[in-house]
Amino acid sequence: MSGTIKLGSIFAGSLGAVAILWFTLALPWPTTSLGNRYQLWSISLVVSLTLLCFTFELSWRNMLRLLGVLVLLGSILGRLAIIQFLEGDKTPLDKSNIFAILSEQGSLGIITLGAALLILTGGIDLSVGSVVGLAAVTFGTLMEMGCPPLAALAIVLLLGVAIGFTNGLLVTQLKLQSFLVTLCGMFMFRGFARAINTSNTGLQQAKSNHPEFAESLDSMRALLVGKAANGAVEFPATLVVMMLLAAIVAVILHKSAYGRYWFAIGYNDQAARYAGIGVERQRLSVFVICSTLAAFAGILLLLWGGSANPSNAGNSYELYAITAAVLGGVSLKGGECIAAGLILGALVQPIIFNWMSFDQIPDSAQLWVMGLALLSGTIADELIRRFRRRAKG
Amino acid sequence: MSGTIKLGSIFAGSLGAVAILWFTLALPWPTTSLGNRYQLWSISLVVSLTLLCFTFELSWRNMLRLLGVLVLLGSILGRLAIIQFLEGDKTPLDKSNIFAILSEQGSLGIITLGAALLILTGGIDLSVGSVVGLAAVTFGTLMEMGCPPLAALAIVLLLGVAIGFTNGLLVTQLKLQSFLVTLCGMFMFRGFARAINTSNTGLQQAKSNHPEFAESLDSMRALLVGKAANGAVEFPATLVVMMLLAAIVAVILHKSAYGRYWFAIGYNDQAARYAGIGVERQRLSVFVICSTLAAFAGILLLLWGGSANPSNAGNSYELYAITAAVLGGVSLKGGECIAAGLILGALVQPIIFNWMSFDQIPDSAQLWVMGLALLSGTIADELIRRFRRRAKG
Amino acid sequence: TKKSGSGKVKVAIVTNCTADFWLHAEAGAKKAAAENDVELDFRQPKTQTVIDQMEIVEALLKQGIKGLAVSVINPEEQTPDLTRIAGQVNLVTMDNDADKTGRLCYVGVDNYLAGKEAGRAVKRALPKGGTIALFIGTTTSANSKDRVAGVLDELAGSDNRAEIRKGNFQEKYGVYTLYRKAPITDETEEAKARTNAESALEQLKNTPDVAMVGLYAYNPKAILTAVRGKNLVGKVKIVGFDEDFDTLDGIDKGEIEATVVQDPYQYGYVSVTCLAYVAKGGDKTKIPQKEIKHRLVTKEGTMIKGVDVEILKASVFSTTTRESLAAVK
Amino acid sequence: MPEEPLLIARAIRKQFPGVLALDDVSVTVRAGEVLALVGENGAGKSTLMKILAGVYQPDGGEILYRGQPVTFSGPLAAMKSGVSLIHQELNLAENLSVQDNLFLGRENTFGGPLKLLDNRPAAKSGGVLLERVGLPASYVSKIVGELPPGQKQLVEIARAIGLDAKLLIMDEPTSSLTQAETDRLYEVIAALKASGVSIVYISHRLAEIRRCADRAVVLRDGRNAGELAKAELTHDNIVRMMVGRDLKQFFPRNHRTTAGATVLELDGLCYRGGPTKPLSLQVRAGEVLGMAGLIGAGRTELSEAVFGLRSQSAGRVLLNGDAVRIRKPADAIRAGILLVPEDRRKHGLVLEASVGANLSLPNLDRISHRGFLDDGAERSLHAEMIEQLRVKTPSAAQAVGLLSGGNQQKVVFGKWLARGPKVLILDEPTRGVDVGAKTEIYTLIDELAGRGVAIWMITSDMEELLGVSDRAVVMHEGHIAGELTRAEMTEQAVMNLATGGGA
Ligand SMILES: Nc1ncnc2c1ncn2[C@@H]1O[C@H](COP(=O)(O)OP(=O)(O)OP(=O)(O)O)[C@@H](O)[C@H]1O
Ligand SMILES: Nc1ncnc2c1ncn2[C@@H]1O[C@H](COP(=O)(O)OP(=O)(O)OP(=O)(O)O)[C@@H](O)[C@H]1O
Ligand SMILES: [Mg+2]
Ligand SMILES: [Mg+2]
Repeated sequence: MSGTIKLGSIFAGSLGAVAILWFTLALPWPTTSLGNRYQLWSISLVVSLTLLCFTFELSWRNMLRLLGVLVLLGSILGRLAIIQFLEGDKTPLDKSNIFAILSEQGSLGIITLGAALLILTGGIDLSVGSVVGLAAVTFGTLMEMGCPPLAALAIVLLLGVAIGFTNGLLVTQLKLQSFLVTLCGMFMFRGFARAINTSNTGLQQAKSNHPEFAESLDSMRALLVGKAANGAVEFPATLVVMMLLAAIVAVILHKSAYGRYWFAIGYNDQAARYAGIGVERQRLSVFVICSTLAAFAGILLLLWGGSANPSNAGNSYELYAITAAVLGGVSLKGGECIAAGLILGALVQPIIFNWMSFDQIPDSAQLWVMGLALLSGTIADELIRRFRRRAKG
Repeated sequence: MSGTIKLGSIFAGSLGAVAILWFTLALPWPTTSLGNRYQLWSISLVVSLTLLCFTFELSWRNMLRLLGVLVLLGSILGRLAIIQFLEGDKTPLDKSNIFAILSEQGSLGIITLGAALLILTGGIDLSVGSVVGLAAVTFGTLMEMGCPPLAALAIVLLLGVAIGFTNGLLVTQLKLQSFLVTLCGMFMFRGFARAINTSNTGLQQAKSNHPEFAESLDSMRALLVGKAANGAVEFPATLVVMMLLAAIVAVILHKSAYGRYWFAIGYNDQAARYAGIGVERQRLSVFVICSTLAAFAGILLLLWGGSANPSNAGNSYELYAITAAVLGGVSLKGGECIAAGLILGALVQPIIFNWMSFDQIPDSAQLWVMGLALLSGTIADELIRRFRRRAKG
Repeated sequence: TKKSGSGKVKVAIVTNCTADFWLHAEAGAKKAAAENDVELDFRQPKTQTVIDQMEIVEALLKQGIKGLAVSVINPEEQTPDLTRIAGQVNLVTMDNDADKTGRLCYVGVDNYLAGKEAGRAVKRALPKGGTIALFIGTTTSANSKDRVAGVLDELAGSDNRAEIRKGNFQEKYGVYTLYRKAPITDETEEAKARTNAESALEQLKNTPDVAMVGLYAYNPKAILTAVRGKNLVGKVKIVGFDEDFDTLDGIDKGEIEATVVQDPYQYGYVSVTCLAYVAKGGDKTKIPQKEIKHRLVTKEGTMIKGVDVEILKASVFSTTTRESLAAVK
Repeated sequence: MPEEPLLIARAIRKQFPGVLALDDVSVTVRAGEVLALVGENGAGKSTLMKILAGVYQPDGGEILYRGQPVTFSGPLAAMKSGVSLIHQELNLAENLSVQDNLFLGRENTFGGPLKLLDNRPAAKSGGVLLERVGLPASYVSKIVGELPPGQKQLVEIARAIGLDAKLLIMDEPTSSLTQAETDRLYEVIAALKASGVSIVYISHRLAEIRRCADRAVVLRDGRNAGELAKAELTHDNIVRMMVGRDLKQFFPRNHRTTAGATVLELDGLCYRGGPTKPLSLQVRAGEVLGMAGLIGAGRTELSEAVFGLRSQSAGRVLLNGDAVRIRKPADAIRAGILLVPEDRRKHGLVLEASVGANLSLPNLDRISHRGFLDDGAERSLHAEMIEQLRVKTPSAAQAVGLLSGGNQQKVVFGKWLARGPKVLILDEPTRGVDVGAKTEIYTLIDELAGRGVAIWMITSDMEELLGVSDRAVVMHEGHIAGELTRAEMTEQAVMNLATGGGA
């Protein structure tokens, strides 16, 4: 126990160093009125990092489980560094590019958290992408119709809750399989998004329909995704939001009774039932968490991208989220999950896409390079596990 | 036993009657040289129907398990009949529409068979859609490059075998989870399709590049998808091909030792292993079957549609196939599958889309209507099961 | 010290999605890049979303490009971002415009006018009126709305653009009935496009004077495949958009009436030429608007009375297009 | 013995990650004998048998079968040579019919590589096999999943018999059987032995060993601990050799006082899916109420209904005279009615989780403040329980699945002890548990009873029933067939009631 704490503080220290590095990159602070908010965010970042390190029991076991993803991340970062320092006028490590990657990672991370919790408890959610899309479209449409931004945000989050509740009730009460329910949900919620709005929805439209909301919308945007009114990224706020959420999830998962319930349910829900745990209620709440986070990610998507297309906003995000969760150490069999790993898992895909852009991998090859990279990650992971098992014997 | 056989023959009889009805619809036979071939197909249809009925142990148990999908199918057919006989000049039950639906159902059925076998043995294949796309693109590209149609067909089927083998080896030898492996495969094979050919590939192109193959290509097309050289649909050959494959699968599944093994593996692979079954080998072969059928479906897709787009040919077919399998009585937990049910399951989605078109459901609503219909199907299924259990208990 | 790539001026093109259409643009762009001795980076987002597109654009800005041509997906929403980007690098919009961004110029056809051209082709095929079915990938993007509006306005002989942009359609446009009172969409999936056409044919089987209009590149051939399948070649009139080879082939065989082409080759060629000119110190203020005129492809390729666009012969156009594509491969 | 032994295993070694399961173990099986293999939980019995049956490959040593050195590459190879194994855990494809399971992996096929099934021979011989183990022949067409656990075990036995083995290994075949089925099994064993089949018999029920074995080999900590001839097979001898010391007082009754007031009362209880006849029952403070019955008599179901796992449809559950509404396990737990379930691995424990996590699971409300866990409180809970129950584990962080059966069961007890039970329902508390651990569990039961806990112990082990309980009720086909005081309790009386006869 004491050993893990020592390792944990080393990790905390190095993460702190990285954080400080980031801030140096981020300085000088934008001189807008939002500067202060970002300082607040920075503090939040430090707080959430500390919380994460505190909950992350950095045993060798955990470290090894994340070795695959660490190697993957390290090698891509290494390649980007080589590009930065050796090649022509490409500057992948510049603040604005880093900020863009971090923001992508942030929003992927948010849905990854929810998806991972669901997988942890032995379920799966294939409707995440459609919920993201539906949320983005609903958020935009509501504002276009004249709903104040904050109210729209609240309504969309409630929509997420309602969706999670429906999915969850079908799974827990009707005993349908989550794969099936959420597969149907994937069609349905995408369908709802298209039925709600047959054309693109977006912030400009909302602002021009209702100029009175322009200001509050802009400041919401600055706060949640760190973009100024002209669309420039001033701060990777999404990442901070994700880190905060991750810290909360980490505390729940590793330091509260609920986390214990979820682990137990994921491994063996019968045993959990016999131990007096309200398995159905716990499952239901995880569904709600997952869909609410997805809805929140939909809001961020609209704020970040400025517009959303009902037919394809958030398409296949469930796959990215599941992949990220698995890379981050979640087992699809249920019962295994490390909160800190999820963050690492969510870092992978955006950085791979960014790297491919800088190394001019042709568009036509990007998909298979991506697939191969992910496969290598999982294979590496499995080989490491085996090696450990053998080394132990 | 004798009871089930009696029921089976009743079923066989009624299916036979339906088949005869179909032929009446299909008559008069096209007077082209292909007429004979189609008569051969008709005989095949009867043979495969007979085989299917023979293997389908029509116990009440099985019947009830398929009640959900039967009700779904029945009500849509009923609605189509109402449109046919009461509404203006819409004739959904006309030969040409029926042929179109049947052909769609045929190609969906082919991938459903493979996907279902994999689910039966406790796996899942998310790469089916990408394999369909890759196969279609490869088939077209090979012919455009001057490979004779038959050779191209053989190569593509071998490609399917190779893909199944790779997926299977990763799952059985490296002990990776099939969900994960095929998720990566989904990205990779789609990527390969796009890397192989950056543009659309098609039969016209192949014919104009290599006019010497036009004839054999046309006759292959006539044989496999029932389209004449001028593109007219003469016979729902795809359905017959599917029926034949389904009959083979049915025999393997219900009347051969392999089927036994797969059922056992899907429920409890440990038990199968202790019974001396080569679990890994069986799993591997099911992966190969699944991918080969998907590759074959890709060939049919190109032959039917005339062209294929690397970025989206076969997109999300894995989801349609899994849905069809589940509707057809397959349990995602593994160990449950009825071959005859798979055919019924594959009938659902194409007919729903057709119905929605005839009832002028707006495009924007189609997805959620579809999702809702599928969900209702699964809910009905579950309620029936419960009811049975209660009635029994 | 940094190794400085090829040392050439770098320009980039970002399309709105991955489609065959853009192969032609790529060919033109490569040609222009070679002529002007610039380095070209041609990118296609994996899905037609603003997010994917802007991700590519932002990353390109860090790669030392001196000029950028973008096919704008959502002009209104992308205007703030593109305005900012136009401040950092020379920007050209092509295929779809965002005119308030401070771009150098717009390279592309007017989709509304192009739509009207398709409408005229329908009128010629069915002069006495009839039923028309419109097929299109999506109706969410600006250029698809314009295209649909163009066709319908031409048929109606009046201006309904505002209503159509909002997604409100009428039963009748002039003497023409709009099948299902809306365009049929397929989410840019070819297989879906085909089933859509098949079911439409099935329902219009007993209707006289039917024309089907395919407004995305793959739509005409999807319609043609369906029409052939139902043995209705010649009975159902087909009018298309863009230069898919199967479409051109169909026109040559007389199965399709005509197709309206945008000349994507010129999109690429003109964009890169323009960007190279400015990057090498050319005078920005002297760049004229590069409006590209749409053209019409028919079987004969001869002048038609009352039509003032360039008319191409399908077989010839098909050959030259193939050649220009082959030249860059 | 003049005859050559059927099988000789010499110096077998088997290493698992972190555990040396077998170290230089030798065993000889003679033709036509019943060899008992005994040892504590984790002694390596199952591992050794799995090696003989080709499931595992040994890391050292050799096996001579009929005088020839052999290496079985897999279960199939062993079966083909005539060695078959009935596994300790059920290994059936429960989605298939009984008949399909009986012949799984060796179906009668024609058509060469097509392997088309010919079910006719199997249909005939399947029924015969079932009858040999005491199941009706008509069961061949039943789906295995619909059978109760005991009957599944019989199917498994029938399946092994059907293999026409020369050497039949039975790894705890009776753990889910009651007396009647066990007796039936002895007859089968006798018949097999008469036809020259050698049998290796593993059991933790020493009475069974005494009754049917010709000889016993004892393992301790993965090594040979010795051998006992038929004449030497006494309870004390076996125990001494297994445990390495004498065990005094197998069924301790040191803390029992006269029973107090009624704590738990079932008053005309009915539950969904249960028998139509309402059930009534009383358990008093400080007594151990034993509950006997044949397989499927409904004891487990009744206990589950009381614990809130099945919905109660009529009647009342009274605790200290007050009616308690129990709709879910949490209600029962809050009231102090706790259940140690029948299937430890499925229901009792989260095998993949640590000993500590399992101990904490139902006690999280006590070791957390406002939902957040208190590490210190948790650690002391773990230490206290491990200490109090003498759980043999390297640390609280060890995965519970890696412990021996007895220690696993102690962890299940430990989950509840911290809550101060009022009523403790024990469903087969010593199933698959070795003698040493059994005594410890009995001691624990005795202590708990001494503390005034009302204990309701469901058991199919006659020795245990007679040895531990103060009073017994016997169930037959879902209703209570009768009640016996300690004085009235005899094997005969219990069997009479269990099979539907009068007391
Ligand atoms: N597959 C395995 N992996 C790792 N360790 C194992 C495995 N199987 C058994 N062991 C360990 O090997 C040792 C011997 O186990 P084995 O199952 O042979 O004991 P046993 O004598 O059959 O016990 P029981 O009476 O409880 O059945 C134990 O410590 C056990 O934990
Ligand atoms: N897994 C099961 N599936 C189906 N029916 C079962 C199952 N387990 C028990 N039953 C049925 O429930 C009834 C009561 O079984 P229960 O397990 O309560 O009996 P028991 O007296 O505890 O016997 P056992 O010794 O098998 O535990 C029996 O009729 C039996 O057939
Ligand atoms: Mg054992
Ligand atoms: Mg029981």
